[in-house]
Amino acid sequence: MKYFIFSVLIFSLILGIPSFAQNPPKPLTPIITDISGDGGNNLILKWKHFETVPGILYEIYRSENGKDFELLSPLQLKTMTPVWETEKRNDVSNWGFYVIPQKSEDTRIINIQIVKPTPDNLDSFVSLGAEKIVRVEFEVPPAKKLAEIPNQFANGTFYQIIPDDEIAHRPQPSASTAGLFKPFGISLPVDGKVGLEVSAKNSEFEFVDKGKRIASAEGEIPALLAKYGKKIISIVTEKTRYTVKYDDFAFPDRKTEPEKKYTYKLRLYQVKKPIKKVYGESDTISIIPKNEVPFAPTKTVALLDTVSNNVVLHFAYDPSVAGLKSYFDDSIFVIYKTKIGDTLCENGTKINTINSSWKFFTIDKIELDDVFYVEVFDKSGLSAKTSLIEHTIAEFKEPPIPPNLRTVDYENDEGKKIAVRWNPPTLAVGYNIDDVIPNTKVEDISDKNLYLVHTEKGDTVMQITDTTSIPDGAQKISTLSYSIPGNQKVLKIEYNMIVNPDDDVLYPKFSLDEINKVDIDVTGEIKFDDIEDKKYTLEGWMISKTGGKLENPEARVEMTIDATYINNVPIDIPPYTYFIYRGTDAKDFSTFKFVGTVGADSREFVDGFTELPKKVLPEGEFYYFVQVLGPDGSVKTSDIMGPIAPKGNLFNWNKVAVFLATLILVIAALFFFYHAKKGKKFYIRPIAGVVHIDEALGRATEMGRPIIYVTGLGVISELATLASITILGRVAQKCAEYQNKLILPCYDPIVMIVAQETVKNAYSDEGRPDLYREENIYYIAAQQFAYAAAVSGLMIREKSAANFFIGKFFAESLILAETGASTGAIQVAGTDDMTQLPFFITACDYTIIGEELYAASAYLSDDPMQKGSLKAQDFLKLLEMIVIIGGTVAATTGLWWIVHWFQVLGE
Amino acid sequence: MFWKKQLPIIIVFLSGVIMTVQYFVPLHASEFVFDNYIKWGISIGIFAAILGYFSFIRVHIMKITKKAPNWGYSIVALAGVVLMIVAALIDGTDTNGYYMKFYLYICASINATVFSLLAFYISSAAYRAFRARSSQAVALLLAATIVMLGRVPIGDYFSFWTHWGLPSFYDMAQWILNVPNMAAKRAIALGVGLGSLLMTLKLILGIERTYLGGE
Amino acid sequence: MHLSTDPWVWIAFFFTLSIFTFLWKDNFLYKLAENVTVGIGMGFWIVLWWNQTVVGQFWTPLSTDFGSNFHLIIPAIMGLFMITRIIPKYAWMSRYALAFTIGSGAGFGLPRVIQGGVLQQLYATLLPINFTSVGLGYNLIIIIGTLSSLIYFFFSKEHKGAIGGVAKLGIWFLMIGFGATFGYTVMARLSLFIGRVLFILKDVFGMHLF
Amino acid sequence: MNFWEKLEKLDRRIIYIIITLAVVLPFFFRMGLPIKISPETKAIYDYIQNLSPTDVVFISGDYDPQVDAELTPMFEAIVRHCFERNVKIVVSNVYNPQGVGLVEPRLKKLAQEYKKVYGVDYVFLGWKYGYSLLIMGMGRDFKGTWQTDYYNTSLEDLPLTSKINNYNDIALVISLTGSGAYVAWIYYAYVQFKAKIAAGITAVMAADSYPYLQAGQLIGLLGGLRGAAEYEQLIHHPSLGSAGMEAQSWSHIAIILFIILGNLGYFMSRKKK
Repeated sequence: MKYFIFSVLIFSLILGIPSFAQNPPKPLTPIITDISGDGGNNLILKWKHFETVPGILYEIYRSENGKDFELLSPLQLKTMTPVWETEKRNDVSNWGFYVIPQKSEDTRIINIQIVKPTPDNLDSFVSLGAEKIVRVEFEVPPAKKLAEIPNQFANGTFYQIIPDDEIAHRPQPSASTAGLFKPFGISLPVDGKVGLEVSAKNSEFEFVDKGKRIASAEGEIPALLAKYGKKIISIVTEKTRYTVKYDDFAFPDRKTEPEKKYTYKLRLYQVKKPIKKVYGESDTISIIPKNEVPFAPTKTVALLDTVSNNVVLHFAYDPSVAGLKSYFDDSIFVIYKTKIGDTLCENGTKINTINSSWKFFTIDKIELDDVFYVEVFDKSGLSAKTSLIEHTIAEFKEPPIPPNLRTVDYENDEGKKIAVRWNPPTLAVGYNIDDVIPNTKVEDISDKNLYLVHTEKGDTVMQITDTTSIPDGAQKISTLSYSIPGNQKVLKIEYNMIVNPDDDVLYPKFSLDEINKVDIDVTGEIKFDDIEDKKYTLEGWMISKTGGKLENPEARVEMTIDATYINNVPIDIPPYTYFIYRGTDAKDFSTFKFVGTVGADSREFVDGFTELPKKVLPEGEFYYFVQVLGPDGSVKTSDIMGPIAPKGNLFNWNKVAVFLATLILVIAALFFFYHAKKGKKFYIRPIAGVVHIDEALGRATEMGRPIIYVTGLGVISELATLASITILGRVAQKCAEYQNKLILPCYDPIVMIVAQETVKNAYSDEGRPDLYREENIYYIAAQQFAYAAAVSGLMIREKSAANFFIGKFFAESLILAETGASTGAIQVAGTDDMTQLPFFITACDYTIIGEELYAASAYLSDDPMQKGSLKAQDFLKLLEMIVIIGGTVAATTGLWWIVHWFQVLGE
Repeated sequence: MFWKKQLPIIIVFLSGVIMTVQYFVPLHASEFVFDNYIKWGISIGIFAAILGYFSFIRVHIMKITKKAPNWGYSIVALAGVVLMIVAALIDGTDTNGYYMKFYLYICASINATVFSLLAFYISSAAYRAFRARSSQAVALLLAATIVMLGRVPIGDYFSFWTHWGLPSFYDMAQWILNVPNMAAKRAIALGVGLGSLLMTLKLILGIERTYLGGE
Repeated sequence: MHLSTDPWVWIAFFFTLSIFTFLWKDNFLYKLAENVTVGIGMGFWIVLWWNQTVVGQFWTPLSTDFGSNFHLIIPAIMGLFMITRIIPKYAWMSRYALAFTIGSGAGFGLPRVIQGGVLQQLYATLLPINFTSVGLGYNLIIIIGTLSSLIYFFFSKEHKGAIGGVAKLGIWFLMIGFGATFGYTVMARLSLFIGRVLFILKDVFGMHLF
Repeated sequence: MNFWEKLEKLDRRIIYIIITLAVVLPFFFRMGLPIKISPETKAIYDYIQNLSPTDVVFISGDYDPQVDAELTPMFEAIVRHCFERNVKIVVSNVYNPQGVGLVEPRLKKLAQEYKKVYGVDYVFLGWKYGYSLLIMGMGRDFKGTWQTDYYNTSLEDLPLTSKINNYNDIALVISLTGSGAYVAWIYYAYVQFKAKIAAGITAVMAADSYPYLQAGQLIGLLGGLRGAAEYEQLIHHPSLGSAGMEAQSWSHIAIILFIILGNLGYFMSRKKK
């Protein structure tokens, strides 16, 4: 015992030593911001984690009384492998760059400035505290190296720039449209994109010309820094290591109450294990979140349609706060109409009260001098107003309210969804004629002095001969590459079936001049090969569940496809967007909340009540309406639909095929089980394997050598093992009859007991209980290879005449079969394990394959249930075969909708 | 008798039928049953696992106390268990801890090596046992050879006939796998599917009750 | 090539060689290694079981939100019933837990196997027979192969006449299928040995292999 | 004893030595043979290639040390690909607790190599009891089913997993297994929840998985060391899988020669009789 305690002590000492040596890192104190306009329920903690600080995990703690801290959340850190770099670029001692440290607001982080003094002003810089930079690091150095000099955290992002002239002068790939080159006398055989090779931009050349340096990221072009520079983790002078790379961490605490004092602290772990913990803690910091006045949508725009004199308000927030919208606790907008002079927004007449989640609001029939303002109220009753919103004149082409707009209870759900649906089912089709093998041609045009110029509106091409007047960012074009049409074309039809479940659409069918094709898996694309240079007529339909075609004109496509040249006609979908709102009171607009948006490529919006917690069902009745937004900013609002209440459904109709199959299975099984139980004799064909078993036994008798029977590695509950036991009964019977020695080495003790019983009974039934030897049925080991080795040894020792391997086998099958084969015994194997069957088939004289094993067992067994079960399986197999034949005929003749009955996907 | 025999069978029947019906019913109540059934099933399993540990420890302690043949190895096995628990307690279960190292470098290495012995057994069996005893076995070995050559890069290296547009070993292997092999395996899968379905039904209906153990 | 300096690699190397001695014959080293791995494997599992499942799936939900999770105690007790199997007199108590898991497992499985194992497999077999595309009538071979193999496993009719012929065709398909498995299995077994050789060459002897 | 009989009685140790040489020697004498990419492998590669950095791939290492040699190269190749593409990964061992010890160190190593952040770029869930129950539970309530990750951090607290509710938030499930675990993934995740499933399986199982592949229940398949090697070629990072392919080539040739010689001996000695 004392040795044990001693060794445990030694062991824990070894594990404990590193924890004494380590200096726990102290994390920086976080900065806490209270989000305005949120009701005082949110705080955001921000802090910096410098890369050279070792740590694996931050924990954020909060306290309400300043003493008892509770853990809010752990945040994992990325832990880099430390590397001590000795590359050439790390050593910058002769570059002549200096760093000047300066104080900053935060005492733990300083500001630094990088300078390259001239011999004249070097002394004055040194007197300012400038230190010579000897090394820069791009990886985190190991702890031992870090400890050599003090570590100082510094603000700013720094790069080491070693520009590669080669890159700047190498042509870069780019692309443009062919049309841009027409004015310069270059005619191209294609319409679309052409590949270009362009030179670097002027700014790039300038950047490169400045040479190698250490630069602050401020005032540099980020793209160029990324291309030619490498971000620095730490700048090292002889005295100090300045770590400049850090990660910004932010953690929102969304569960605060206003006017309550909260204290926070951070804990940074270096090691966190059940027994050993090493960590440092930050200083604490306190804050009292406040419930402020909400933000008003100050950037709201009013668009006036001069025809109808309607105004549409597009609500919008100031960009500086728009991102925080999800934190706001605003609840309603009150919209006022007033006249231009009312600059204080006090004398307006109230038009309506709406929910603050609305995106648009339409005001009918205004007078031209009407102006508006919006007052927003939060949940605690505080309010704020926008300034006056004047309208701007717009010309509206009002979007249509889709036909047959309706709400329905979503099918096959638990009662948490309502669908808003509309018509008509539409088949939208585009196409693409392409070369099978395009030939690419490259043309050198550098002598034309063409430049690619990037503007806000897109790229243009300019011809510039005077090299001094090249605009900034222009790139000289050196080569053009484009594809010359080959002589083989392919037609790709792209389509979009814009339907909702009510339309019962399965898949589309297309015919291109009498060639019919369906896309049963609805991939959105159909290909026609071997396209000739001519005009084709394409017809398209959508096929419904009953095999019919949808009748309405939108659901049918007839178009001419011009395959004489390479072209692309995209799918045309109208540019409308649908905004869906849900409310609880048809008369009160403030109850209607925005729930989601879909484009015009949908005919359905499914409202899943996502704001409710999981597993909570919505209660009560709901109303819906839809706002349709047109591309010009016009908005059309639908009538209010409803009321509707989501209902749970009793049966999932998507699974009807599975249900029918289950029914057939249960009925067939019950039928055969019932008849089996009543004693009906079912016919089972003779199994070839059984004949071979007798043959093998016969030979063993001739030779007068023993028989080895292996039941495999399965446990008793396995089907294969049970079948093996049944067959063992037959073998044992014959053995008793022929007076053979039967040896059974067992893998599982329970199987052994059952086997003993079976053999004993068989011998008794044959009237030879005297021949039964229990010691021949024995347990070996429950270890796979040890068992296999033992049985192999047995086969060689006993020189068995016949070996039976029947049951569940794994990788040991080949060891058994090999040894048996080498002793020259007759071997009969049988297993349902498909991966072991090949070894038995090649190494044994006869093999019972897969299900034959069960059949053989049923054939030999007295249990009527086994036969009944086999019979039921046969019946179902027959059905499967009928389905395969029928379905193949249907598929071959194009009746895909019949095949579709068998397609069952998930929920 | 009822408590020991009938009731378990009734429980099997009810839980089987409820779970089958649940699949087709999207109602909230049905989802509730589903969610909680999963939690319950997991909780039962967690504690049922103790049985496994218990019988493991019992077997080895029995061997040691009875001084059964090779009982010394049982001490080794039990020491392994204790070692792992102590390592996890002191050092945690992270990558760099002793717990993970013990597993990766000792247990995993040994297990991987034990199974790598099969490479030797299969080569010995290839030489001594895999015989083309019948025309069907010839088909099997031929398909096997093509797949073996088609799955290694050297198969294509040897396929000089590809110059004349004939399929290489790789192409032949892909064809065998995707066409005849797929067809045969599909038939087996369909059969196995039916077999397991009938087994399931027999369990639910209480016809198959070997799982209840003896008596 | 430089030898590994990691003692763990050498421990693994020692045990690897110990196992390979089994090729010569069963011996002390092999048995030792086998039992070490049995013990460590079990210990690994026990720790994992405690750490992740008992704490993670049972204790955490109960301790953080007892109100909505208290019912988990019932199945936990049922799970503990399972242990009665080692006391023959009370072994029957374990049947409730068994019955529950087996019954619900069967109920879970039934419709899903019908869908995934039967209907989806059937659906994938319903292929059009055409000789136009690159398939060269492969679909026909697939359908004939599937049907004939199914007929081979059909036990209600004797394999005579037409059915016998089709079943015969089926067995050829099955043999090709088993051949594919065979070929792949050879590869699998060799991969395991290659894995160990790679360990020895790369990790132990520090050879640069790729 | 004539030649053929002698051949039949050849000592097995000679065979062992030949196969050892066929495996070891190719590491020293390379031929540099190219590896063709099969469509099954390409399908997985293309799928991951087209994912965006917000997508999550769920990898389940359902294997044990016995098949480590075949599946770890696959695991590493897939993780490398995801990390390179910035795709997020959640790794677990649903079907095999032993997999924890194999997957965790490799995942950590790769994460360090690619400088990935735990909880943001990847999460390791480990093993929990449940098997098929776990797979089904994930379809309804991902976080509720797992509760915590391997390091006992609540999944709510990890930025990556806090956004995962069910299979809709998972772009692809990859089951790496030496058993039939991938079929369970099909039955319980694909059938009910339409999760996309891919399988990386040992060569032993590979031939049997083609029906699932053809039925579209699997989007792709990595079969054995060959599959791993193909994937390594696709991501241009040859490693354990590719290194083994030449050894695989020569040892296959050796096995085929064994079969031919063995059968020759068998027929010759039978003819004599």
